[in-house]
Amino acid sequence: MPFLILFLHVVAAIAALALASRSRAVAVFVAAVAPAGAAVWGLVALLDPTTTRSSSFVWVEGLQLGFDFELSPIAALLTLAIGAIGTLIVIYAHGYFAHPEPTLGRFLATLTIFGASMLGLVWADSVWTLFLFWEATSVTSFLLVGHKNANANARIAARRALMITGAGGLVLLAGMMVLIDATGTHRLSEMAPTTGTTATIAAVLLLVAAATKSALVPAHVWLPGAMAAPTPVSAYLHSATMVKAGVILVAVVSPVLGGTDTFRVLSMTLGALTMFWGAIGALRQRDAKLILAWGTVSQLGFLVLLFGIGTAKATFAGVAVLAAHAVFKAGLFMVVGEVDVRTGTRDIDELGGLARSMPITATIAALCGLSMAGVPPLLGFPAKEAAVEAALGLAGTERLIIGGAIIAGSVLTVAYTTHFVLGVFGPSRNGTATTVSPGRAALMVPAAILACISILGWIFDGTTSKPITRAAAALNAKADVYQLINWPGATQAFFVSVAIVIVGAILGAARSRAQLRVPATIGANAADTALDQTLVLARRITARMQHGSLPVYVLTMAFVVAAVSIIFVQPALEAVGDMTVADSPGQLALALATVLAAWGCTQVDSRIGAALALGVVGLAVTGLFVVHGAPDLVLTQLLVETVIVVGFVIGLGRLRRSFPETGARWRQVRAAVAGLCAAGVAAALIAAEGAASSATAPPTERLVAEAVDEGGGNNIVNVILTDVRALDTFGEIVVLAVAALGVVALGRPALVTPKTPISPPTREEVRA
Amino acid sequence: MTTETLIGLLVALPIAAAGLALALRTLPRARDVVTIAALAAETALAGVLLARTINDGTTAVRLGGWAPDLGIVLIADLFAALVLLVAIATILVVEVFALGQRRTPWGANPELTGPLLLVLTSGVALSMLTGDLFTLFVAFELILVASYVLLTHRSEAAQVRSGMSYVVMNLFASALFLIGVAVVYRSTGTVNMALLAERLPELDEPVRVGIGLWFLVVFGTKAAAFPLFSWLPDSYPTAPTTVTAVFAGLLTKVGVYVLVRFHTLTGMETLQPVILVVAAATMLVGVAGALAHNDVKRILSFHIVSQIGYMLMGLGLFSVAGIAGAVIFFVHHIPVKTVLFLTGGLIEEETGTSRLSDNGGLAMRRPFLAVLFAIPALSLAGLPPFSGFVAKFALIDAGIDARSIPIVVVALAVSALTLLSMVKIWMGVFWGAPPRGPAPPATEPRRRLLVGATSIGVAATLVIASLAGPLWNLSERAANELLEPTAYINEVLGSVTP
Amino acid sequence: MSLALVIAIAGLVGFGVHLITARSLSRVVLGFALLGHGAVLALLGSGGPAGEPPLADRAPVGELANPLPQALALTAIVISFGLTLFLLALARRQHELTGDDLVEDDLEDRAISALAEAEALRGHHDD
Amino acid sequence: MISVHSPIVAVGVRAVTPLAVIVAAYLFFAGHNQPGGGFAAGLVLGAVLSLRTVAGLYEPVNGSKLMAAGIMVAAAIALIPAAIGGGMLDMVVWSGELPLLGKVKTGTAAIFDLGVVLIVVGLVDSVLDGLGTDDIAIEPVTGEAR
Repeated sequence: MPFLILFLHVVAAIAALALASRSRAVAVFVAAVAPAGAAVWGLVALLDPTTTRSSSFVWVEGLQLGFDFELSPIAALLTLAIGAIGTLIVIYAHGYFAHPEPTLGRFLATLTIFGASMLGLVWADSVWTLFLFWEATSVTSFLLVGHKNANANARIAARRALMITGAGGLVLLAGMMVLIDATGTHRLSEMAPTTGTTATIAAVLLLVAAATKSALVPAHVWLPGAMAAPTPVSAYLHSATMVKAGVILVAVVSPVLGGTDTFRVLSMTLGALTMFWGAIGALRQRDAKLILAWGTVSQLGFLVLLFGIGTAKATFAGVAVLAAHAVFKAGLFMVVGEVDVRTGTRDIDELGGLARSMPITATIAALCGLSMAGVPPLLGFPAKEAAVEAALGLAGTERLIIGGAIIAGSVLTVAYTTHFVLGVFGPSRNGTATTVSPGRAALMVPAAILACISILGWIFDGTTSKPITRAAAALNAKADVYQLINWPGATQAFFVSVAIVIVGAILGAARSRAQLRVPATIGANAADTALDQTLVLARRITARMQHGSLPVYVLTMAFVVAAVSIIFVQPALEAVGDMTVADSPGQLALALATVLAAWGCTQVDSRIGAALALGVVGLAVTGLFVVHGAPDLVLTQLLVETVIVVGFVIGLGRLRRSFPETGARWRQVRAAVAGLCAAGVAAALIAAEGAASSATAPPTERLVAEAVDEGGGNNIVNVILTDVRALDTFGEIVVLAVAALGVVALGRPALVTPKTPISPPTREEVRA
Repeated sequence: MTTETLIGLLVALPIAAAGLALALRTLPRARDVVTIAALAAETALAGVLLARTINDGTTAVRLGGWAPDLGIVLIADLFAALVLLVAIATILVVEVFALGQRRTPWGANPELTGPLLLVLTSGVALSMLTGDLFTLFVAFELILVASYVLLTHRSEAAQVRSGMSYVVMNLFASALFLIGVAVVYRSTGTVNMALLAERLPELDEPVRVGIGLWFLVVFGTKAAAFPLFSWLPDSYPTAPTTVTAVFAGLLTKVGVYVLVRFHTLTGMETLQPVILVVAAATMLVGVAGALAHNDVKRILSFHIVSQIGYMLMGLGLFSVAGIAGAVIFFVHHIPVKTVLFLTGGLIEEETGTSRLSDNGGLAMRRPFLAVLFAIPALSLAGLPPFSGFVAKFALIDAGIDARSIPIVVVALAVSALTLLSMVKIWMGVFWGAPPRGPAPPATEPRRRLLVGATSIGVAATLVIASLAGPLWNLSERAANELLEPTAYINEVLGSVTP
Repeated sequence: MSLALVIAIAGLVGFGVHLITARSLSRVVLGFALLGHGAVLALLGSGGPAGEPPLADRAPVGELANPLPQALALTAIVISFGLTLFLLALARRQHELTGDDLVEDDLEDRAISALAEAEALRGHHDD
Repeated sequence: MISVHSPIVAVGVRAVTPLAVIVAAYLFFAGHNQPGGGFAAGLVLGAVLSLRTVAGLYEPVNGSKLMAAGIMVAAAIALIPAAIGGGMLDMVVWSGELPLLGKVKTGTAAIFDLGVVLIVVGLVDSVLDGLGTDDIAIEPVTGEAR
């Protein structure tokens, strides 16, 4: 079934891409079918918890790579959320994009694939599957954030999002590998709780990964930037998907790693910090969408904090907040998108009188906002209530710190909610009402549905809490005793909640009136600067490593040879005493002549002189061949030498006669390295001489005998060349032929370059 | 056909076809038919060889029936057969692309490309199949001379200038290769690699290690490993797309291939730390260069260097998992890199330049091209579920198994940076506003051929990803054979014929 | 291999390397010719001491020089011959194009270096 | 074109030509038993070509046809044994009596060597064509043309 649903998504994406230019309605319908299917499946699974649904597909058995899916109750709950909100988003997008929108097909296709990646992520049971879909959401969200890529800001934001979440993915991979090492299995469902150093390392790595994806401080900077995406994307990204990935990761590994102090302390600290920083960020904004985005950051911190606590009650509260957040946050973003589309602005300083001109939208916003603030009669209330209870249920200092953090964070949440609702729908600063274009049903209906769900979720709290309890119990078995309570009565937690709402509302109202300074974007700038500095650093390294100067490259290589040869020095020193000075006096004389002539080559200033010196070297070497007993080499060398010297003269004879001068210091470096290289070669050869033994003597006698018998010739060298090692000769002559082709090509470019169009056809030509 | 004949054919057939294609150089149709037919036949032969090797194991051929200590031995084991098939199939795809690109300023000259690609093919086959160190030198020269001419044959200023770097560095390496052969022959009395596998380990430690290092330098230069990589990013981008694509996919890989072959066969585990350091440095400088430059072909060229580091990492671990990782990296990387350069060529076809600053907005105009680029680019960055992920994952897994944490960290970081540089290309070429000025689109029929060839290549990378399971099994088998080369040695030496 | 031969080889390699690091391509060609000679001599010397020419009917087998390295050296000579010619053609073409046969630096690399230097300077000012 | 259009040179070169061809033939046939062989023979023939070019008696043409022929001959020798059931590069030896030369042993190795000759001659021809031209001034620089 998971495969079928994923396949359905892929098909839907392709179909939407293909159909969008022909029939918009059909494309939208097709794109909505896939997530709707997923939602239905999630719902069915939630209603019937008795059967576990798992399926696997082995990809690379030897590496234990594969697609392993398991639909646990928590996954089913998320599937329902992802699928249902995804469906609503597609409908919403239909209303959001102005007619006609050429990129709609691309948008719907990417959105569908993104949804599929998210589904895969929540179903993943093996760590590889998790990683795969994790990175898939990174890549698809990159495309979604950068959808309006003609805009430079969108491109930068997309890059920031991809690099932070993508790099986080690699950390996840590393962390998971360590975790496998610690637990001995790659199946998440089979991992036993573990502690120790390995577990601590895994905990740190996994929390870093979760922080990147779920926008925890300080990796939160990509999330507000992702607002560059079209609003349907923001609604989807911020509610049910993407940003929840990290939270889910924390929730899933919490039973395994919760035993390590590092995991608990780190996740709670990160969560609390993020909750505050996000809420403060939200209070700073004047852009309605950014208020919500920062609000998401805060909520994510809240969730990580809850899952980090690790008690059954906290886990239950976490799942409840997760579900409630998915519903109200999607609704709120849809509202912002509608406001944006109908008024042309999202700046709360410019908006005014919308409560009157857009009453339905305002109602939806108020409902979703109240749910976010944790006010009855909405789903957010029992969820928040559970969280407060969980905090109060702790003991000792933990109760003080965590309880305080959650309460303070909740106050701020109420504050920015008030700030948002009043800012967007309240009277404007200058008292004028904003002009509003006519509403569209497709924009309003999905948000209205979500608002209704928030209410219904509260009313039928019994029905709502069943799947939430089951999901929480999947993470922490002890959680199955808890349920949502829509009206708790006069409990301690209730009074705390009331206080939270009152204080928060006052704060928010005050904030909304106040004129504060411009929102800080330090974090985002820092991230971009870091990326740009990476590029600068890369340029510096490259400038140092890649000078573009060939002599430097060659010299580097010669130096490496010299360095490598150091190892030969010691055996060479041992062997050198046993070596014969020369096989014959003639050899010694010719060897010295060779060196002398080679030196001459470097000293002669004119090209003709150099060619002559080269000829002398050739002759001396030929002499060495003679005394070594290699007549074939002699003959060949003489002929070759002649051609080369002649070639040197006729090929370069017309050039300027003297060689250009180079700097003295550079010359010294060259001479030194060349000398070292020569010494290295000598050491290598001498060491080899020392290593030679009679046991490895070449089978000359057999070779000679067989050459005469089977090769049919007395000149052994020739037999080797044309028979024994004919393949070498075969290769060698092909090399010659190709080199000759190259000579012609270089010498006669006119023959080689195509005669017909040398320049590309111009536009006019193509049109004609 | 016996497997022995098959191995011989793989080396000689392309040469014969090259001769024919050269003879027919002025008859375009016949010449192209010969080239394509020969490459197709070669691909088929390589396929058969792989199938046979999987079933029957390693096969050696003694050319002319001469004993292995006298004559030349060609030998096909799993590693050779696997990499060879991928390499040759890649060349075939590029040749199809070349047919489409000929009449443009970026196209290679058809009269030479066909024969030279065939020579190159033969060189690649020979270097992978040879069991003889000196024949390996000849094979290298075959590849190199063909590449020299392919690189410079249009004799434009940039090509001649960069050709210098390429030719000079490689000629130097070739001279060092010969000196290395001399050292080896003097100390062991043979150039047969199977015999070397027996005799080199018997040498004194410093000499043995010295020989290992020496060939690390020689093969490292061909492979563009740190610090001997600089010639590559200077020269490759200047060649016609077709040529660069082949170079990118194959040449450096032959260097690494031989390094893996030689160093595993002669048991050079002692060099492990050196190779790992070189691997890490190669990854880092390569990716730094890719991030620094602003031209698609340059960026991709630096990535060749960077990715070489991963293969070296596999070798450096000297474990079955590591070497198997390197083997599957070969299989993934050859087509992916080639296809990336082909898409680079398509970009050039569209806009007339591969500079990022002169490109933009291509995703809107050519969405299919964007997809063709994105798939291999993500694969290169090692994102799942593409082929690069399996390869990189295998290497990282092997690294963790071997507790070589620093190299694992570098490998992961370089993965992220690779992604950043791919994003850079994506944002420069496919996103943003289209560049101003005339952007002459290619004519349709030719474009179809170009896009077709590239699509086949991209599809091939996807096939590799989907077949990763069996491929991994083969890679593991190949790695076992490489680390435990008794079968190889026995097959070559067997009963020495009188 | 005798010491004399080693000296000859080392000399050829040393002067060869010195020449190939020159800016002038004619010198580079010269350098390669020397390197080639060095490599061929090394191959020849790797077969052991000097001996009689390896012609089967001229001298007893025991006195013959090792023929195998000679064959290898011959192949090496021919290959380096072809490549030297190619290098000559390259140098010549470079002269045609630029009016000189100097090896030029890579322009793109220089551009990156210049950029990096400029950035480094700017960084200094900022500090 | 590098040519010395002097009648004396021309006569000299004409006279040398047959001699050099004989030398080349000797080197080729003796190669299997004496120093020599295809490569040397080819270079001697190549020397004749270059002399004739210098003397203005010969216009270098593109030698790629000769080289192509050489490659195909060598490849045929490599492949034919494989095609008829042997192994690649299996060489066959024939021996027999010939007038003037006496007992001669020859075989497919000699044909292989002939391929070498063809390639070397083609190479010299190509190199004369490529290096020896002097049309720098009129040549369009294609790199800048676009």
